[in-house]
Amino acid sequence: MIPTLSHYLAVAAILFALGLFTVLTRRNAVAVLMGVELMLNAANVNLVAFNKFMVGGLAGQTFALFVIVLAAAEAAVGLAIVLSIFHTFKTIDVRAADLMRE
Amino acid sequence: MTQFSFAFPKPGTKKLLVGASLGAVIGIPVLLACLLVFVIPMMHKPLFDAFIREKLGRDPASWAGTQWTYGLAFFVAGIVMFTFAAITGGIFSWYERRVAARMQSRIGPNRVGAGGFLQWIADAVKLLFKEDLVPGEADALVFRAAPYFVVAGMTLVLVALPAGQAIVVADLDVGIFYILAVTSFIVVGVILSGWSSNSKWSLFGAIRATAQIISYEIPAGLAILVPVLMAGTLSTQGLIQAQGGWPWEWFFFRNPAAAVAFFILFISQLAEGNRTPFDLAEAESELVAGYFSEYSGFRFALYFLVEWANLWIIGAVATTLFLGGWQIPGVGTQTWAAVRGSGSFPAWGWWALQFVSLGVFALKTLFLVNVVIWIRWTLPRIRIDQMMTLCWKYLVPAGFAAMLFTLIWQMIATWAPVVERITALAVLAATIWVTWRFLVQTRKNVSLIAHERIDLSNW
Amino acid sequence: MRTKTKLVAWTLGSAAVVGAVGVLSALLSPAMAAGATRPLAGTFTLADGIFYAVAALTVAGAAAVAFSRNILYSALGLLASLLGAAGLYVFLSADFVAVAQVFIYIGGVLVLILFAVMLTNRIGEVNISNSTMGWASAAILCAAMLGLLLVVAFDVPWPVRVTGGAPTTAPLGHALLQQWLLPFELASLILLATLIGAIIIARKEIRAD
Amino acid sequence: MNHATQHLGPTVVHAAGYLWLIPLFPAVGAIINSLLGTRIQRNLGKRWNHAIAIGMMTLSFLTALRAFAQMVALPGDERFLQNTLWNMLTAGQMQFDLAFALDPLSMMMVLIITFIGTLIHVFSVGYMADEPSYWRFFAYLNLFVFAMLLLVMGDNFAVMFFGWEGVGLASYLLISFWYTDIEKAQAGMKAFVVNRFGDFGFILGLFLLFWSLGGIWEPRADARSVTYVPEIGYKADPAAQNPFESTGPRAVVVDGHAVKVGPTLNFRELRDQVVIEATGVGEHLRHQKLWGVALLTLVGMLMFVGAMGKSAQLPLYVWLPDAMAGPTPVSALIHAATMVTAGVYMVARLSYIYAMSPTAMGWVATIGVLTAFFAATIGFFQYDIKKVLAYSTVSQLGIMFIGVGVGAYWAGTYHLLTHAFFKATLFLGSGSVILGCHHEQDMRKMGGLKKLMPVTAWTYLVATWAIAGFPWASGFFSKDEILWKAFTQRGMELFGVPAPWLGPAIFVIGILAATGTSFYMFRSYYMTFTGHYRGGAGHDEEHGEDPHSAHAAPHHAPAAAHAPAAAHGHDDHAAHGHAAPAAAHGVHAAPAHATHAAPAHDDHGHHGGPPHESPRSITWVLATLAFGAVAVSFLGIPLLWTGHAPILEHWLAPALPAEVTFLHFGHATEWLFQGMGVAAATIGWFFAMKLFKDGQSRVPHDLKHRFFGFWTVVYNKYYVDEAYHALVIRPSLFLAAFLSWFDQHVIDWLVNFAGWLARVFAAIDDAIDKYVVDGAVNGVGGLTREGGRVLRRIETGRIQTYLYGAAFGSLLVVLLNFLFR
Amino acid sequence: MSTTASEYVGNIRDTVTSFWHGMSVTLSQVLRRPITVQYPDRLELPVQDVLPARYRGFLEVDVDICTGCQACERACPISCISIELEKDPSNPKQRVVTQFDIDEAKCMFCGLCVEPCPTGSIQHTREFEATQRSVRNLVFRWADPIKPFPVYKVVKGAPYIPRAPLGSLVQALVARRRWDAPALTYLPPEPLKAPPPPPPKPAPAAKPAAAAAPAAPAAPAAAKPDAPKP
Repeated sequence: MIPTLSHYLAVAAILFALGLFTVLTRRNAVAVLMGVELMLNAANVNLVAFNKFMVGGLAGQTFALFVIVLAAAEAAVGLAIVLSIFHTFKTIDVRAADLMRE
Repeated sequence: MTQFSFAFPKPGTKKLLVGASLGAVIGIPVLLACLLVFVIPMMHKPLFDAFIREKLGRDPASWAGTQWTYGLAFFVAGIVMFTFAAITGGIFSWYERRVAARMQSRIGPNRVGAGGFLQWIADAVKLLFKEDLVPGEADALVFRAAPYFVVAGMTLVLVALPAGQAIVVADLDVGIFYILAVTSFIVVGVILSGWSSNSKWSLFGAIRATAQIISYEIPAGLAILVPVLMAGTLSTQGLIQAQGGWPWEWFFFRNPAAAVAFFILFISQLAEGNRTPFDLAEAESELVAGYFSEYSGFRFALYFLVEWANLWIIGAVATTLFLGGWQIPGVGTQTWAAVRGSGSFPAWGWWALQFVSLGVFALKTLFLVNVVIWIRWTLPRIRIDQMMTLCWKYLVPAGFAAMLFTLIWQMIATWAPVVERITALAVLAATIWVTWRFLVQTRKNVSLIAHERIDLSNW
Repeated sequence: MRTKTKLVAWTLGSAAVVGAVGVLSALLSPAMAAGATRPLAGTFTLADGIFYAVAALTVAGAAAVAFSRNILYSALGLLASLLGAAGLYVFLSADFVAVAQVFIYIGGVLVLILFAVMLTNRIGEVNISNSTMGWASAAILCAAMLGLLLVVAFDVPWPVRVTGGAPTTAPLGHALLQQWLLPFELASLILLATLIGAIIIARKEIRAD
Repeated sequence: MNHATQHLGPTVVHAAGYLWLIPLFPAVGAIINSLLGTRIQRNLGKRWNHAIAIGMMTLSFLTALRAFAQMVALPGDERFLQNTLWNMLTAGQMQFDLAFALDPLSMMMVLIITFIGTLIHVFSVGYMADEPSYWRFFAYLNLFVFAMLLLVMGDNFAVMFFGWEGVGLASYLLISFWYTDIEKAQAGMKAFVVNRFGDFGFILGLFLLFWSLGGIWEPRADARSVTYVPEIGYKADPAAQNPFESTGPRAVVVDGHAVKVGPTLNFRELRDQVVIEATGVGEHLRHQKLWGVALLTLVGMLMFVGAMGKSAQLPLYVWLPDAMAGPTPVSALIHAATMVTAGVYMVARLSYIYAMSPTAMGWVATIGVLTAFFAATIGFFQYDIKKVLAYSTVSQLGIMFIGVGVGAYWAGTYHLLTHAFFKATLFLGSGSVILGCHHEQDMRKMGGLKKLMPVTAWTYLVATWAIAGFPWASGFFSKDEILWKAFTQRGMELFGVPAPWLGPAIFVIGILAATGTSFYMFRSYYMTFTGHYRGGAGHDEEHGEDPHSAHAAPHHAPAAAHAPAAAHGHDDHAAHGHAAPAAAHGVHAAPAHATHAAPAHDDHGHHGGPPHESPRSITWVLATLAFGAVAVSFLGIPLLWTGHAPILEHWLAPALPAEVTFLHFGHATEWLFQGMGVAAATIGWFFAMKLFKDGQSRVPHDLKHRFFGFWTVVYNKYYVDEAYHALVIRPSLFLAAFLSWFDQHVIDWLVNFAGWLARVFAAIDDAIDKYVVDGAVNGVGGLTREGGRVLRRIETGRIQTYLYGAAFGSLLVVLLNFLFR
Repeated sequence: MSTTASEYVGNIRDTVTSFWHGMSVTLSQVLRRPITVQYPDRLELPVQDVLPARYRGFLEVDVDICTGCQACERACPISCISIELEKDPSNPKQRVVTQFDIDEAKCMFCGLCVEPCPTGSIQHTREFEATQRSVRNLVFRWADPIKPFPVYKVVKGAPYIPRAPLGSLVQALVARRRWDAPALTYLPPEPLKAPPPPPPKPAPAAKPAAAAAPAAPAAPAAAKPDAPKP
């Protein structure tokens, strides 16, 4: 019951699976973004955990930082796109934006 | 013209009430100080271990109860800090009303207790007993949860906020960054409360407040970078230890850019705390009370608690970063070590000196708190576009300039430390001169009205 | 009250999930089975308890994101999950990353998401629908994925070599400005580009009349 | 006449990497003033506008001086500075670099342009002080200088042609500077259109020359010993494997120097291959004929057509008098000193071409002398001071063309130089007078200004002295040299017929023109500066009602209707339909006031006050130019006086490789001819003095009435404008109308018929297309569409679907990895 | 809108100087004596005596000279006056006022009722203190429904109309009622509640008290202590 690497990986796995589930099932684009954030967080937890338990040094933390930064960037652009979609389609249902489909 | 007599307290006031008030006035701060000084340093691992070893007679490494004791101690410390924040906020609320009254030639609260000192307790009691209303169409869960985010944001700051040489709950390695980070809980709380109230006033207030807070985080962060660059650490205690007790050892005076950064930080904190002149989020004339329009009773009290406890945080952060924190003039590291003694548990003189450091810190902080209150009753509320203009066109560029200047300045200071000393003295002299001029001006303003004299009676 | 019971159920469910994972780990992990550094039934420290609490918070938040009907509750769940992740970072002695997580995710991303939620709905509309689709297939896929990951997490004999514990802020700063300078600068460039791009995408189109 | 070219080697080129700066500075000034000029003027004041312009001009002048210093330091026959910036175009054998070159000739031109240009910029400061769009004026002036520098410094025809057209543009812009006045706008347009006629000829000549240099003409039986074979150059270039690799055919001449032969736009290459006999190109060209006409003659004549337009020769001179509508500094700079001499410069630059064609020489010289005489006669009776000067300019340009036409290239060029100085002085002096007289241009309204405007008067007198051809002022030396050379030239031909009488004839007409020049110039001087002031204390009494509107429509009664000497003198010059006085009175009335309102005239009203001296900036410029008009004479003191060749001739020799032979006469004859020149000047002066000094004599008035018909004809400039209208414009319009009719009725019918035919064919084609081609296409399309309909199911455009694929795929990979490890 | 550099610097300078002066002004205020007059325990005279003469306090009706014309009721913009007139059963020619209620809680002290009063019976006084536990108790009842007062007939030719000293009636009225008196139960109506079964009429003399409250349960016991005693 002592937390080891496997525990962190398990938490990350659950996070990832739930994030994946969110992305797969949600119709709301913002919710999809949230799922992506969850998956990114799972990856981050893995990075830091491996850094702590196996690799050592700072590479894992550094990459976690970069991932955080990129997640922020992704969120900014993603939400800008969501707003743009909302302006265009008056909804943010991901199924709505399919003008290119036909 | 009728002659009125002013006497304080009015003859015939109950002696008991006067005594109780005076007791509260003196007792509460002393009690708080004692709590802080005796409880908080125990949070440090060596001191805590020494405590267990010497007072409880157990070996902290092997005793099973150590961690539980430690947990308990943290719980106590949490309660102490929250109580400290609550009581300070309460006293500030009374104090601000008194100052406001005086600035408007009124008297202010003066009924509950001598000088109305117990007013804040009365208000708190009244609010606690009021009905906790949730608007019918509101999102009840979020509506109830939102104040706790705000309170959490305020309280979490206290973890890394120092108040004395050893009076900091946790001297985090990332202290000031942590303070910036947990402040964002307030944003979440504000936006949730505004949205969940299901009221347009609340939502607009929340969005205004959020936009304001996250905008002003940028100049605040830039301004904080200046002392961080000068100290080379993010730790709050490290920042204070990089300064000294005498004014010319403070960051404020050591670097001209730091003085600018101080003002940037101060203004940004006013904005982040939704203090006048940046209280657009709760602009009564437009938005009733902004994001907490729909709150009442206890939850309303929480918002107000946070608002006034923020006063202390504003002052304390600025003091920590720029005004030398708890550093006592003439007392250096050696003195502290000497007073502490060689034992694992510090000698009594050390504890006494903690009081002094707490006093010094409180003095500086209270000065800034006074300034904040003073500003509130001096300046009118600004428009939202002016607020944004101030942030993005003035503070952010100035913050960048200050940061870049500091980078160069640190090189100069490393190369010739005397430059820094000379600058510090010059800036100090300038500050004193400005203060003197200000006092002269104030004296002139007082005597501008005929027959008016400085009169501090009836406080 | 319905919300209250739901909340309690949620909390208990998350704790159950985390506990189950813990038990699973005890059964599955070869390292554990081999009797590693600390005995399996050793002292359950306060820190361990806090870890499980934090893990439960993370999982509960993630579950809220995944299953909540109201998107704002999803956002709240995301907040909890991110906060829990920050707690995990603290446990992994990555305090700077933890604070950065709080600062950027909660102070930035989450606020952005809340803004987006509010801007893409009518003002004052409390009950924001958050409908789902393809529930069953997604559940199967995610369960498979979760199972696979859990098996990998517990079945692989990770060569554990615990490091860290020292403050990482200053070394991280040095690493960022020496070893990782180019990625650091690139990240800053990406942020700048993102900023401009986001502004351009999000603002209302200005028609050239 | 034997046109033996000199035995010259290839041009030795010295690099001068800064040459591009000389035109750059004015260009920068023009750009700054045109883009930011309004803001500068509004925010910083006009001071900065002219400061920029003048500063740029000064920098340009200093750079030119630097080039001059470098050039002087070189040996005499190596004085050629070159600066290639980059290649702009290569097409076949035509290579077109953006390159600048300076040889002594263009060096002289550059110095004139930048020096006089700078002075005129300074003059404009005072003259244009009240102009609202001050910045525009200086931007145009700088633009002009830039274009002019391109013209003279261009290393090849293309750059030169840029400059050629650029000065046309600048001239157009500046003539119609006050474009709100329709007359002025029309004057600018006229200049532009007339110049296009010339440019058409010029560019035809250029094409012809380019074409003639090509290796199209193989040696033919009838041509004698044509040695030009392009393959020689190719074979002489050992590095080249095929004709495309070599930059062009080359012919080896002395000392292993290879000279490019064949079509070129580059002056240097053209000169080398034409001048150096070893290449054989000169021989080839001389015997080349096109449609039975000597090709070089055609080239020379066509190019001279361009010069006629640009330099205002008969019959294309008509735009120049109208160009006086522009501001006076413009008249001085563009229409006297620089642009109009571009034609002269061009002929001098291509002297080696002209020297090979006696017919072209005769053509140039004849046109020149006719213009000189013709314009001089018109100048006799003009009353508008600027008109007098305009016709004088036309006349002097004619004299220059006599010089370059008869082969005395240096003399023509020297006259160009001297004329630049004294004519600039005269124009600026007239500008000063106009300014002083409150925008009065009619000389009958002047008089006695000598006392009021002493500096102007003296400088004007000096310049008059110079133009009239009195010794020790520059005009004398140049004009006499030209006429002497004309007299001694017997080799010219007229339309292929040798005409040895042409030289003396030109001399005779030229000396008459010189007499006339002296006469009308002194007439203008005496009318303007002597006697008593006839303008009154202003001319409110004339313009009292509304001077602007009165002159905006200057079509009053014709001059013949009443005595022109009557009080209302304006009718006279208004009647001939030119716009200059209207310009000066009407639109331009306001600008000049602040300038001359200096200290003493604070209170004078719209037109009030007596004439007064112009401000310092104007008088200094006048003095400088007048000094120059005298001083440049030392450059051309003839051989006869000093025993050695004139300095300028020596200086220009390398740039003028053509060798033209002249007859030799004894010294006595030369002295005699110089005496004749002085006598001509003296006669002109004498009559002018007698008739016009102090405005006392009644003789001009009587003579006018005696020969009133003649006077009217001459006064109306021989009705040339009207003739143009009848001969050119009306036929053009008629032709246009006819062509329009033809277009509508004949061509349209043809087109419609063709369209009908096409429709018929299209219908047939359509049937084929529809049933044969489309069937195949539709079959393919249908197949694709059906395939796409099946396949697009997997392309939902939804992120979730793809994520399913990705997740299932990764799961599969990991599972497979587990199974088969 | 672009800002030039000088404007930019000027803005900063203006901010600093205005801060300087503003802070100085407010600080000087702190250093002065407050001008607020504390009421009531710091006053030497009764506050009514220092109020201005035309202060509009509670309305007072001198029933002795009330003509029962109801002009004041009509004039009241918010209908806080309600007057009921009946014929005296004993003297059919005499009309009596059975109810003259003024709801001082609603009154906005505009003074419009004072203007039309033909005799000056209704007047604003300088009284303003009538702290009551219930807002309902701020209904001042000038007519006793049990003992209605007859309307006043103006005596023709009388030089003046005798009136009780201004304020004395209100003071008496206020002094008669304790601050913690039980609330009147029949004012105001509670509209949302379903009307309870109509209670038995309390007393034959007790007329329905307020025009607007017919359905309120009127407990006689509660109403009793309130009834103004003449």
